[in-house]
Amino acid sequence: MPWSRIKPDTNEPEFLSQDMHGSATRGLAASEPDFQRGGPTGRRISYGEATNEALSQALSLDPRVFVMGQGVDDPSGMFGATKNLHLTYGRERVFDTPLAETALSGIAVGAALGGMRPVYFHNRPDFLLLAMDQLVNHAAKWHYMFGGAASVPLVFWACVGRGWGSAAQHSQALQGLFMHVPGLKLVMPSTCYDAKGLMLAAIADNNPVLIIDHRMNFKQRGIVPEEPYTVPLGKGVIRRNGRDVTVVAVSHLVTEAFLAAQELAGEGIEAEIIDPRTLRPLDEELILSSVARTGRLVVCDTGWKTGGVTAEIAALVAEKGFGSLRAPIARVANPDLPTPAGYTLEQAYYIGKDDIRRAIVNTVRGQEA
Amino acid sequence: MPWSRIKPDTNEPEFLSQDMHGSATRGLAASEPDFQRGGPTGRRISYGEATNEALSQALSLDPRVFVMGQGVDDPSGMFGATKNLHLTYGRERVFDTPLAETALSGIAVGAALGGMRPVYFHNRPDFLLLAMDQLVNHAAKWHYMFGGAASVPLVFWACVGRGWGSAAQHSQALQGLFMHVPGLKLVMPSTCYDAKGLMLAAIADNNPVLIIDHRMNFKQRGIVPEEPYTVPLGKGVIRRNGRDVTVVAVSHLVTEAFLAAQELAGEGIEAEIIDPRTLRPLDEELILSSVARTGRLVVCDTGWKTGGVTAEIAALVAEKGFGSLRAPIARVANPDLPTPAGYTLEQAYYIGKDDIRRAIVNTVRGQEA
Amino acid sequence: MSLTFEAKRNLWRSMLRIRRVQERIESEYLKDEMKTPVHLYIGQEAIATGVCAALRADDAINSNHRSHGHYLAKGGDLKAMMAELFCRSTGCSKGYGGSMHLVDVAHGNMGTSAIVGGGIPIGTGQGLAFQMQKLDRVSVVFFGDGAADEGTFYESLNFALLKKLPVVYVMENNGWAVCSPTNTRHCGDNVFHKGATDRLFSAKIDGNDPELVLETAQKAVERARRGEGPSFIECVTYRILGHAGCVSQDPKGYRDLAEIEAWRMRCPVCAYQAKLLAECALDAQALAEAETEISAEIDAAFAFARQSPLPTAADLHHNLFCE
Amino acid sequence: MSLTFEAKRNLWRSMLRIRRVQERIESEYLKDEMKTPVHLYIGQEAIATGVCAALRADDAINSNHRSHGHYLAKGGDLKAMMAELFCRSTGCSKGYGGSMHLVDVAHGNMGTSAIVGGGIPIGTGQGLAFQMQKLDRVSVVFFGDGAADEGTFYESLNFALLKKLPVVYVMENNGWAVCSPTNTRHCGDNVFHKGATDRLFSAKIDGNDPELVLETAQKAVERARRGEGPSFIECVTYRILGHAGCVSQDPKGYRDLAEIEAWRMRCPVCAYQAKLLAECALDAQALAEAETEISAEIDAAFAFARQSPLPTAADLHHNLFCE
Ligand SMILES: Cc1ncc(C[n+]2csc(CCOP(=O)(O)OP(=O)(O)O)c2C)c(N)n1
Ligand SMILES: Cc1ncc(C[n+]2csc(CCOP(=O)(O)OP(=O)(O)O)c2C)c(N)n1
Ligand SMILES: [Mg+2]
Ligand SMILES: [Mg+2]
Repeated sequence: MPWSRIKPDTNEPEFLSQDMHGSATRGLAASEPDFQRGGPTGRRISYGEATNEALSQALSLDPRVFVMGQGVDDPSGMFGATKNLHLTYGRERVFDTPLAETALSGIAVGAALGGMRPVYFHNRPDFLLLAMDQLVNHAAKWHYMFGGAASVPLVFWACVGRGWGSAAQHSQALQGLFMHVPGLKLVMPSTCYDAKGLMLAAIADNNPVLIIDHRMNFKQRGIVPEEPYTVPLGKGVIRRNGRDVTVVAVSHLVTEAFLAAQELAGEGIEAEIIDPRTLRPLDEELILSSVARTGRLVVCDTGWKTGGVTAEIAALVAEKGFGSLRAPIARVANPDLPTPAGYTLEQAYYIGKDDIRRAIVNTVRGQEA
Repeated sequence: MPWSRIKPDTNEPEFLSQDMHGSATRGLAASEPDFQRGGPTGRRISYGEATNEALSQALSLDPRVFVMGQGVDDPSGMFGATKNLHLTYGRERVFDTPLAETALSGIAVGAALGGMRPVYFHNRPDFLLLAMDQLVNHAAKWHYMFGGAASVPLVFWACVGRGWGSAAQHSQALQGLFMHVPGLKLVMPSTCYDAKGLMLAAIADNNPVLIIDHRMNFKQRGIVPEEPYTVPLGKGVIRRNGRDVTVVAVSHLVTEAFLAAQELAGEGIEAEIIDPRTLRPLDEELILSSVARTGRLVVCDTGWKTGGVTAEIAALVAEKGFGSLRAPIARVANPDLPTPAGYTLEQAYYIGKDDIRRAIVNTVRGQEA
Repeated sequence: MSLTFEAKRNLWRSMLRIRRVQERIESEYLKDEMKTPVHLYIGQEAIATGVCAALRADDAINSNHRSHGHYLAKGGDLKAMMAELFCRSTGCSKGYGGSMHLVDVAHGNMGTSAIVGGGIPIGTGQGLAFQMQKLDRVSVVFFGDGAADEGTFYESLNFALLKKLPVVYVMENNGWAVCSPTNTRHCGDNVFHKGATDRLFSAKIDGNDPELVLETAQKAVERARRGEGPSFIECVTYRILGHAGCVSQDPKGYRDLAEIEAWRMRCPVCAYQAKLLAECALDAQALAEAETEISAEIDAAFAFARQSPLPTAADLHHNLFCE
Repeated sequence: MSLTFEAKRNLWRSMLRIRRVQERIESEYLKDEMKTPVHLYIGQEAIATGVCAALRADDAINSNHRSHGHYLAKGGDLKAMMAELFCRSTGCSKGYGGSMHLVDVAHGNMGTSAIVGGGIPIGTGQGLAFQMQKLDRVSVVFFGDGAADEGTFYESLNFALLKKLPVVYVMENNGWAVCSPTNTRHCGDNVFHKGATDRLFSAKIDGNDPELVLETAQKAVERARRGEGPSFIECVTYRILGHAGCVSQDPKGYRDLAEIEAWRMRCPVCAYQAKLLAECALDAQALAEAETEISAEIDAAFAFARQSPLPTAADLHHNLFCE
């Protein structure tokens, strides 16, 4: 739809990305590929292509992997993520499903127990609400509940549908719910590189992993090595160094935070930008040690504020990093409202660079009360 | 079952309960009853009886009210909460349902839209995971999504099933999930008085309200006025005054926190105990003004720690009450694990008076790191 | 079925109006003024029209993402609908809902869910409310073949049968759910057709024949009003345009062009118009008049929408809770 | 069905063993050593026994809260089960699961869910895995009439039909879900019986007749192995004791005593034993020997459980994630 051009196709910022080719990254192919040792070698490809490449490589490397979901074989292929995979790997391994998210989620769990490694594309997180019983009561508990006797290696994927006037039932960023669930790993990539590496890591993991992606990410292009590689779950990355304030941002807000930080550099504020990449396990160490240096924290999330991701990260620091805190913690998140459809309301609803910028300034300079 | 006697039947502590008969309480009957002006008048009844009385009075006061749920007409009547109501009000207004929590939740939404005021007893919060789509995608959004054109007055109720070796799928305290959802009111009573008054308030409210109760509460007996009355949603209460630390505790942990505070009074620590009673809307004012006096905060919840209720309350204070904080915020919550079945593991898993006591001492005296 | 000429003309006019509204939306969609995902009803007009012709104003309908036809056939105000598509404060949902979330309380349309299958239990619950209030109102649930994949359909129908609720389930089987054909999602006819003949009035009919739809719906509605319980009507039809948006946005290649062409030939509006002309229930003049009136109504609705105020940031926090 | 005497004795012995284990649990339950909610299988033994007799060791079963019979019939170790009920580290789930969460990977029992209906899609998914791996293994799902209320049943069966999965759905219709009789939850026979005869092998049989259960299950299992798709077997039976716990804990008054008595008279274990005695497939000596052996096995299992170590606080954080 024309008005879906909410963000033009664009190259992602040149992050510091220390970790991108660092020790935390692990090659999947037998011979360690170039990119592990030297500088960035890879092509500039789109976010959808990066995700697609991860799926394709997983399908070709491991016969247990399959991809399912309503529409995975559509011409549009889930924002390109699954596009044409059924042509290469056949409809037995890449298949469309009925609209029956509750049972199909359980079917994925059962397939995992039966020896497969399902990757279930759920399209929007909103539809995951129909899958909660299988995800939370079953998948997340299975390994623990049976004393380790069985495991459920599966990946659920869903993409936040911001924009399009998508309204209340097609735009929710529900990571705040899933972050609360023990036994579930929760991944939110922000770069093309990570989209590929985290997908491959999620598929290789022996536990249920939920990847929540974001429409806005799919507008990006970035440097991505061709070889298969994994980005480890549970490891965040510093996207920009700064001494004045720690900004933890997830998903496409990493870019927004980065842009805000660049602007503020001109005004003498140096913000450190942390991208946790996985929310569960959360790289607490990285966040706490950054706050220990900066003494200030701003947390940014694409979901609702109350009881969400910003709450947990703020609480973590108020509990374990209180000694270094020199200012109130600021939270930048969507207001506690269903998403309105109208574009004027959407504009007021969604947060971005300017909101983050304002929060940084307030945190560093002190709020005018 | 014999081993279900996890807590003996007992009188609830004599809380300060300033609000119990204060201005925040509103009589429902035409003539303002005695208890509104004078001291406590009422009988000592059990928690189940108090809840049952609220339902019975709602059914008799308002023909639109009805009670549904798997087992509401059972001999045990949901821990006594719905016991015998079908005999008084008939099975048309108090009815058993199929085990179809997803659709039945939507049926409750539809009945509310059709002019009724359903009260749906879901038994365990664990089963609410099947109701998430209707609760979160529908009930909670309906009023906003249509610009206020329609409303969904309904009450969902579920009771946390701690103990019994209930294990991972029958003991979850999932308020941390629901606290994240805008458009939903979330109530967690802790006394017999509130169980009745909050139930009547929830039924009178024009919005979807979720009451999460707790098995341990059902062991209590307390003073409850006979007349119908409401306890306002969104108003917390100070259960004990103290100058040294603010302890926010929910549900049956209010009693545990109170007992811990009484013990510590002998050791020179005076803890202020706050019972928010509703988590959404949350009485932020009450919590912040208490922390402004005490400078310290301990938050206690029956659910998981990460991303749950303790996270939000801690974050709130780290954001808006930072200036008064003199120590790290402490969170006392269940470990981030599914509930184990075995009683020796349960013992290690669940938190109570001693954990709260320890957290208070650490917060007031400083932790030995 | 013996309908008066007037009744037939009413059916035809309702279908024509829905069609022309949909066409206008389609033709203006690329202007990017309606910033909301539209799911057009072209090809399915006979269903909403036939079913709603069997209903009273105080009967309820429950619809889905493809709701324009249901909303209009049930008496919904075109101005309020178009204003909603333009996301204006004068929209039926004040601009908070958009195309997928229409509401019209005055005509028993208590709000539309875009979660596939989400409306099925809600419509069932409205039937429960009518029964408990001892009203003889009926609740109709419109849903697609995709929604029939969802377990809520089974759970809802089971409950409606158990309580003999006054609910009519109308499944619009247009052969597709986005780009997935029915046969990749179902295996044969729905089990309710033959599995519950002792309890359920069910019918699988040509959904492009408005008179047949009306006749079948009337049986179901009367049965519901008499307290005899629910019905399940499967209307076979076709979604002539793409799943969402306008024609030029439709991804190519997932449907057989011959299939689309065959169904275009079976266009319900053209076919019924031809039938009425042949029966002399309609003449060229009435036809021209109707087109003119409808066109003027659409112009007025679009103008109203365009001139209406947009909600502002100050409105954002309204209506989270009902007082 | 022509079974050898040995096959018949095996059926009988399996039923007897399940019965005696359940009785022992019941009789010791008030001692409060098994601190886990037990759902006894007394009255339903013919179902687990008959179905599992049709399976290979590498076939999968998926069970529910009332799982002792399924676990044992499929070859589960009694010691590991009793240790689990005593919440010991030697339990099949190491004391983390309790009575409702038994597991036995070696015999294709990959873990049991106590969410009613929760296992139905999981068992379906196991069938999908077998099909994708081109194995001729079969997945059996045991569930109650209560679970058949849930939409996951419809969704799962639809998917199994669509993909022709090697899944056998065994519904144990014991007339009750806790204190709710079937007729307050269903309206007539399940729609799949008559609604999908063209696609589904379905049967509604006497669940107290182990030979009939075996025979029917064999047809379904063979069909599944041949790649012809799923089956649905409804076994009519009765839960003779209360929903959970021991007899003295059962709330009174919700069931007709005459109903219970009538089903007691139809006790599957006694009836089959009498039949085999009459057929001379069994004699008094074999009977006595079996009772002695079973009793000794149960004694040993209880002793094992009681002597086994309890998990400690140090174990709490194990196994949240699989490495
Ligand atoms: C629960 C859920 N799953 C997926 C979607 C995405 N979706 C929107 S419309 C649609 C197709 C629905 O098909 P059908 O019910 O046949 O209606 P039609 O579009 O054909 O009118 C899908 C899959 C959704 N909105 N809700
Ligand atoms: C989704 C869900 N809802 C409710 C319950 C509570 N519950 C446990 S067993 C049971 C009855 C199940 O009946 P049925 O499936 O017929 O099995 P039976 O107990 O008769 O063997 C209920 C309602 C549950 N465990 N899960
Ligand atoms: Mg369709
Ligand atoms: Mg049963």
